[in-house]
Amino acid sequence: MGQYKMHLLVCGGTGCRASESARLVDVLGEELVKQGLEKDAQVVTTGCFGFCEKGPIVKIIPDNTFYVHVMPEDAAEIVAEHVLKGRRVARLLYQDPNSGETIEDSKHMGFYQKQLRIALRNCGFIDPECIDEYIARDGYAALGKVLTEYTPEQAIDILKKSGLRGRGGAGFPTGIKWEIAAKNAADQKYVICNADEGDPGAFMDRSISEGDPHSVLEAMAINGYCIGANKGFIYIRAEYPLAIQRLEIAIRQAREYGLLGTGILGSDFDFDVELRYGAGAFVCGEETALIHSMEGERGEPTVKPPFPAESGYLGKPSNVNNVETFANVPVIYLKGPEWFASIGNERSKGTKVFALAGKINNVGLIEVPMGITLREVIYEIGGGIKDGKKFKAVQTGGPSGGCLTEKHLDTPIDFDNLLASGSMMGSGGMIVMDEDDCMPAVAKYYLEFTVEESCGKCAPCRVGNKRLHETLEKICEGKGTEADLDYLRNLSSVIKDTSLCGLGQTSPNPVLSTLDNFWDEYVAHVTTRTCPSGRCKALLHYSIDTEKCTGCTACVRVCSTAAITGEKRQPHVIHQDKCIHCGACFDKCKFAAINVQ
Amino acid sequence: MNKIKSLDDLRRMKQAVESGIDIREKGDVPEEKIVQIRVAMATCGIAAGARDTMNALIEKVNKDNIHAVITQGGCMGYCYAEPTVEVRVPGKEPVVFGDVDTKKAAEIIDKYVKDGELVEGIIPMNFQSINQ
Amino acid sequence: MSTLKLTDCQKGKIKEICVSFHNDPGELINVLHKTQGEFGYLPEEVQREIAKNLNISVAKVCGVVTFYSFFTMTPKGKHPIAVCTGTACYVRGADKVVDELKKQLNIEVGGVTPDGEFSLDCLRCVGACGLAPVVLVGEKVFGRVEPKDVKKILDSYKE
Amino acid sequence: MEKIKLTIDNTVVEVDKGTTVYAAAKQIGINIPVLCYMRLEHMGIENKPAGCRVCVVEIEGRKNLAPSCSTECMEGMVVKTHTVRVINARKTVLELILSDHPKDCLICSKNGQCDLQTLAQTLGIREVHSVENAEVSTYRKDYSPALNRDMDKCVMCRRCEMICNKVQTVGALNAINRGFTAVVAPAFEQDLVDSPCTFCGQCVAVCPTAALTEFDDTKNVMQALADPTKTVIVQTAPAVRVALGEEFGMTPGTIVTGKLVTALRRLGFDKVFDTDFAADLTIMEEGTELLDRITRFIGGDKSVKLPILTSCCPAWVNFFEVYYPTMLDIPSTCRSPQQMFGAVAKTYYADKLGVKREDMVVVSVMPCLAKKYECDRDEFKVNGNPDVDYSISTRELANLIRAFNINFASLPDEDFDAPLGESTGAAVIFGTTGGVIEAAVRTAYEVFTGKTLAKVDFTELRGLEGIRQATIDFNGTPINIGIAHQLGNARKLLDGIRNGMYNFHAIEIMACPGGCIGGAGQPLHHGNSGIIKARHEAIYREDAGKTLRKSHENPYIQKLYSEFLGKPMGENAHHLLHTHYFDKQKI
Repeated sequence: MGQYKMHLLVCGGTGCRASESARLVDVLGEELVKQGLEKDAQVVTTGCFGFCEKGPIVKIIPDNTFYVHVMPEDAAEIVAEHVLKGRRVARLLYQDPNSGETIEDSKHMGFYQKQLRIALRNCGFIDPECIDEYIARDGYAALGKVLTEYTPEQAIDILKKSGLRGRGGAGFPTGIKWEIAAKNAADQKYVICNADEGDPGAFMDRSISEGDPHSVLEAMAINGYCIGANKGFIYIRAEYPLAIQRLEIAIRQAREYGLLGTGILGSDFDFDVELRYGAGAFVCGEETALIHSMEGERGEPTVKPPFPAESGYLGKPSNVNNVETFANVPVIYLKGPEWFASIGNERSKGTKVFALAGKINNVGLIEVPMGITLREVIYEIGGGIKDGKKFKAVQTGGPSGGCLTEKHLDTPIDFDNLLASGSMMGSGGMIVMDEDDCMPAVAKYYLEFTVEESCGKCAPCRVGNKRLHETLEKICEGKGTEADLDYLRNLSSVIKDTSLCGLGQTSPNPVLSTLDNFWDEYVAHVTTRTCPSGRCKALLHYSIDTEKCTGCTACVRVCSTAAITGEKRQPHVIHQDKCIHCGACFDKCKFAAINVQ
Repeated sequence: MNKIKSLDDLRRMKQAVESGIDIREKGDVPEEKIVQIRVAMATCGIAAGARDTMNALIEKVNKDNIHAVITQGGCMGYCYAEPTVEVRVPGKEPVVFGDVDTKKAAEIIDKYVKDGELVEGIIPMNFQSINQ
Repeated sequence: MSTLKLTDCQKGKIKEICVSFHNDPGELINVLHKTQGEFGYLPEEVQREIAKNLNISVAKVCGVVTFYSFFTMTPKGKHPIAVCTGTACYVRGADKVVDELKKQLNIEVGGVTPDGEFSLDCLRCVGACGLAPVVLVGEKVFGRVEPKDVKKILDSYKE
Repeated sequence: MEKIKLTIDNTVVEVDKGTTVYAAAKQIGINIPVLCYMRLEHMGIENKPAGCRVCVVEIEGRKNLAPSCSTECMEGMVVKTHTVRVINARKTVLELILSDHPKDCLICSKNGQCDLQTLAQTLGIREVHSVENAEVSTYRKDYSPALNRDMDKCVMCRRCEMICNKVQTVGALNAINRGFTAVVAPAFEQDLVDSPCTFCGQCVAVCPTAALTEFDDTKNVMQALADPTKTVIVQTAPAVRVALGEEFGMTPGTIVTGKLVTALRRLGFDKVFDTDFAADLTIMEEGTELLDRITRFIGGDKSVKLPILTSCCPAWVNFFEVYYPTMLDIPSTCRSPQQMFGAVAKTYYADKLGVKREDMVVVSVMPCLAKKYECDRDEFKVNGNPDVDYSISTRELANLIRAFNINFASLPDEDFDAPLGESTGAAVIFGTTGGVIEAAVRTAYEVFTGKTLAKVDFTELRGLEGIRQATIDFNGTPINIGIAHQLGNARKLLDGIRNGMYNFHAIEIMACPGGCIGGAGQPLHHGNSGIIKARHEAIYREDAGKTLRKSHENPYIQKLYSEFLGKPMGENAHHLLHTHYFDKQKI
């Protein structure tokens, strides 16, 4: 085994490929042959390191050397020095931008520290259907510690000290939430885990439920001990069959081991967990709506106060946290609140999981310390924009969030900064958009979602969002006016100000943030009736370049509205009054004779 | 299954499982010789064909008589490269391969597991875990 | 609306489901999930039967069924097609895939083809964002679907 | 009670803990506009989904505006009820609601009575931003014999849903769908007649707009009045006389019996009679039935069903036919006064006049909408000709009076016609909860004991609590009486009886809050339960002012029996004055 002494990993991500990594692979291979080392070392292309700014990148195993900005002409030197003689090529090493020091071992490089996995600590590393593997990684040790070493008050105090804030949206301090539920005396209380992840584009709760279900159960039991509840519910989307299955298995295993049930770990604490299914209503992410749904009602929110901590499920004090929040809890007890609080920034502690998606190379789940910048996430972890396009915006917080731009790239990500920038943390969706995305259309997309998901209980959300959507539709169809923009703004602020629940209070954010950040784009839509990104079909103007047109009539044949006329072998004309901007002629034309504006 | 009745029970359990599960499963083969392969089997992985990948790996390992334990895991977060497979060859750092279809699965066994030759599509690990 | 007449056996099944949840009105959503799993959809007569068993008004059952998008009062096609219209899929062109499906099947979103073979729906994020845009046909997931792939996918279900 | 101090619009106010900001503001004379919010204080009825967002106020330290109707006062709270921000929000929200509402106010049946219209006027809405492609939610219209649903006009205040489910426990209506298309409707948006609706009409009584209205019979009545071949007679229910004045600006509780009679005569009715006459007749029949059952029961007859339940209220009859089909033998078999009147009018009185049944039109003026449904029942028709042709509500009568340009307030008082216009105080109190049973007791006592009552006022049977019980000493025989108003309370009593919790001999049930005085055909209370209370008191004033206060003392009733009916519960009476019930269970 192990015939190669050394491996040369070359980043084959699109970012690096753009900067000639493909040729680098070839040249490195040729050099190895040339210098007679093809039996000792192997060149392999890898997926994106997520460090495209510094590409092309070469990593050498086993000594973890990390070379940046490697050009094909550097290949000979790398092979001669490093592979043959075992000496590092200093000039290609990464320099820490702050200290100026060169760093040899990639393990110590900054970008490795960009991601820290707390909530996702076990995802992918254990068999989620095997409780033993969870236990092998300190599973249920936190519950044991809490049950044997702390009173509920002390345990809550630890959580408060850790600074953990709810990962589901608004970022309410979890310890305080638990404390309120603990202080409300009642014969029965409930712990509720919100796994009804509804953000289109966020799936961390599903991943945790599927990859590390026991961490949720353990945290819920700790929560039960702290607030005096012995019954827990996981409210999970019915559309997540695998997560449901894994949680069911986990509950069964935990019961078999006595980690759920009566007298847990020899204490007098009893706790059990049941699943409840959501049925496809985004608004049920709102805790009062969730509770009504659990009670078999329409998932309509009610006014808070009373908060669930006072009167929740079946009118009893209930504590609701989401999956990611719970997944953080056991670690806090094992590693201590100080450790947790040392991660992140002033007001937001710990890490946050983001579902990175859209026009980005490394689509996936990432977990980063609070306070990291968007630039680091997008360029150093996400591997930059797909196909080398230009970054335009990043949408965080799903339908409740907003679109952030270039100018926000260096703002540290935390609950408060995102809010101040007109977006929000939300559940952690992070959708990257490039120059091809039209911002009024994006706002329209989110409003379409909100309109569909509004429960209809309160007027501003029920009717207001509908009107916002219609106005945006009008703008994207090129029928908008400048007065519509004022209307959008006032209506948005009133909807935010007057809606009953979080859904309506945040639903205009995509509109307001795009109005703020992409005002010119809106203005173009309503004044010159153009869509700068070319996404709004109705605003496209197709015309025929008479120079290039050969009169082949191919376009005439595909035009469904007979908007194109002309003599054979003579330049054709598109009649704008008939054109429906479908683009069929454009696709068909072999001579690039059709212009789009 | 025995109930875990106290914190001490739990600790003993942890130690036992930490050192023992694989051995139990693989009989007399010493632990340091066992290759551990973990297929990411979350919704996204399965959607991308992780089940086929896992079956192919099991078949291949049995056919070639390789001492390997193949288990499922949750999502590692590399959605862009599903299905993903993590391979731990004794004495080496674990390596994660992306876009592992059935063909690639066989290639990984043939080249990497048997000969230590890396194959295309490695996903660089780029995060810290709390246990480091 | 449907004028489906339930057989005694079907009524018995509904009763059994309700009893398994202790005829507790608070378990209405679980009962509906189970029943839809059994019948494929929740027609009027089924809802009436559930209301009777749980001793609640049929208006309430209907109110709950029509609130949640997971519940449906019309049967789905033999091959239910669902396009993810989550944000990741949206920015990667799910809308164009939906348009193509509508064109090919000649039905609107929420509709069923006259032969009952296909139904078309949009759903929220299925969490396979890495494969965006995603189309589900029954349980099977098709990833990175482009409009040009639509015909091929549909053809694979046509005999 | 713990007290809380807060500042509203710079005024410090002290309130009980648990008071809402809306109520606290009201205490110091600040009226915050509301739309969905409604509270009927004495009836335990409250609707506060906080859905319309019209009552929002600014609370210092809170990011968003708060709905004052459902925000509890907190110590030290600083509230501003009318800032520019608040008013802009209210106006914008109202404009939104109006953008999804038909603009046919001028020809709308609620014109002038509509809460939404009033609000638009108060806030000075002069323009609704129009988006050309704006969708307006439309729904299928539903016309039943008693009430109409036009949900295009629904503002989702959810008052009807609350009344139908929480107060009446009928469960005919529920919010269905989600978002923009959400609406309150029967299951599957079917017609009310196919739902378990009892046509109590309380949904109409609380609807702020014209989404829910009564079926309008005034046109039919006018046509009959204009037809020279028809003899058109009218009967008016007791609760009408204590409420009609409100329609003409009079203080709630004003008794307008004399003006009512005059107005009806001016409208052109050939004879103006009183349902009270039939109420006295009801007592003769029902009282006899009660005594018969009690006597047989005491005598050991095991086949006797007790308690006896009153059956005057048509919504209540619908309710038990739908929900208690196994208990159909418990209610009294007596028809309601409206139907007794119709049956007597079209036989006894028609004969007297020598008018053919087909040429007589009987109109009733009722505080009720279920009466429209009742007179449409097949069992109250002879060869397709109904005993009561048209039942119009108090509001519809007011509309007729206005259409005829009659200056109601300045009308002289006139008396009902004889013979069907004579009545006693016992009949008057039929109009309020507890009244029917008190009237029955006045007669049953004297018949049972053979003694004359020293005091006819049974105050222990009066009041506005939802469920009341009392034991009346029938000269040594204790008679247990239960009273419920609102169908939800009736359900509680009935379930209690079924479970053997109660030991009543007789129970009176009325479907509407406060009884007929709070009926769905009455002038709208707009959420002011003081109005219902005032009517309640007026009913007892009217009773006290009567010379005759016991039904069996009504000379015309005595005459009716001797001339025509024979004995109470005799064959003729049974045929004309009693009915039977049907299993109408719907699921």
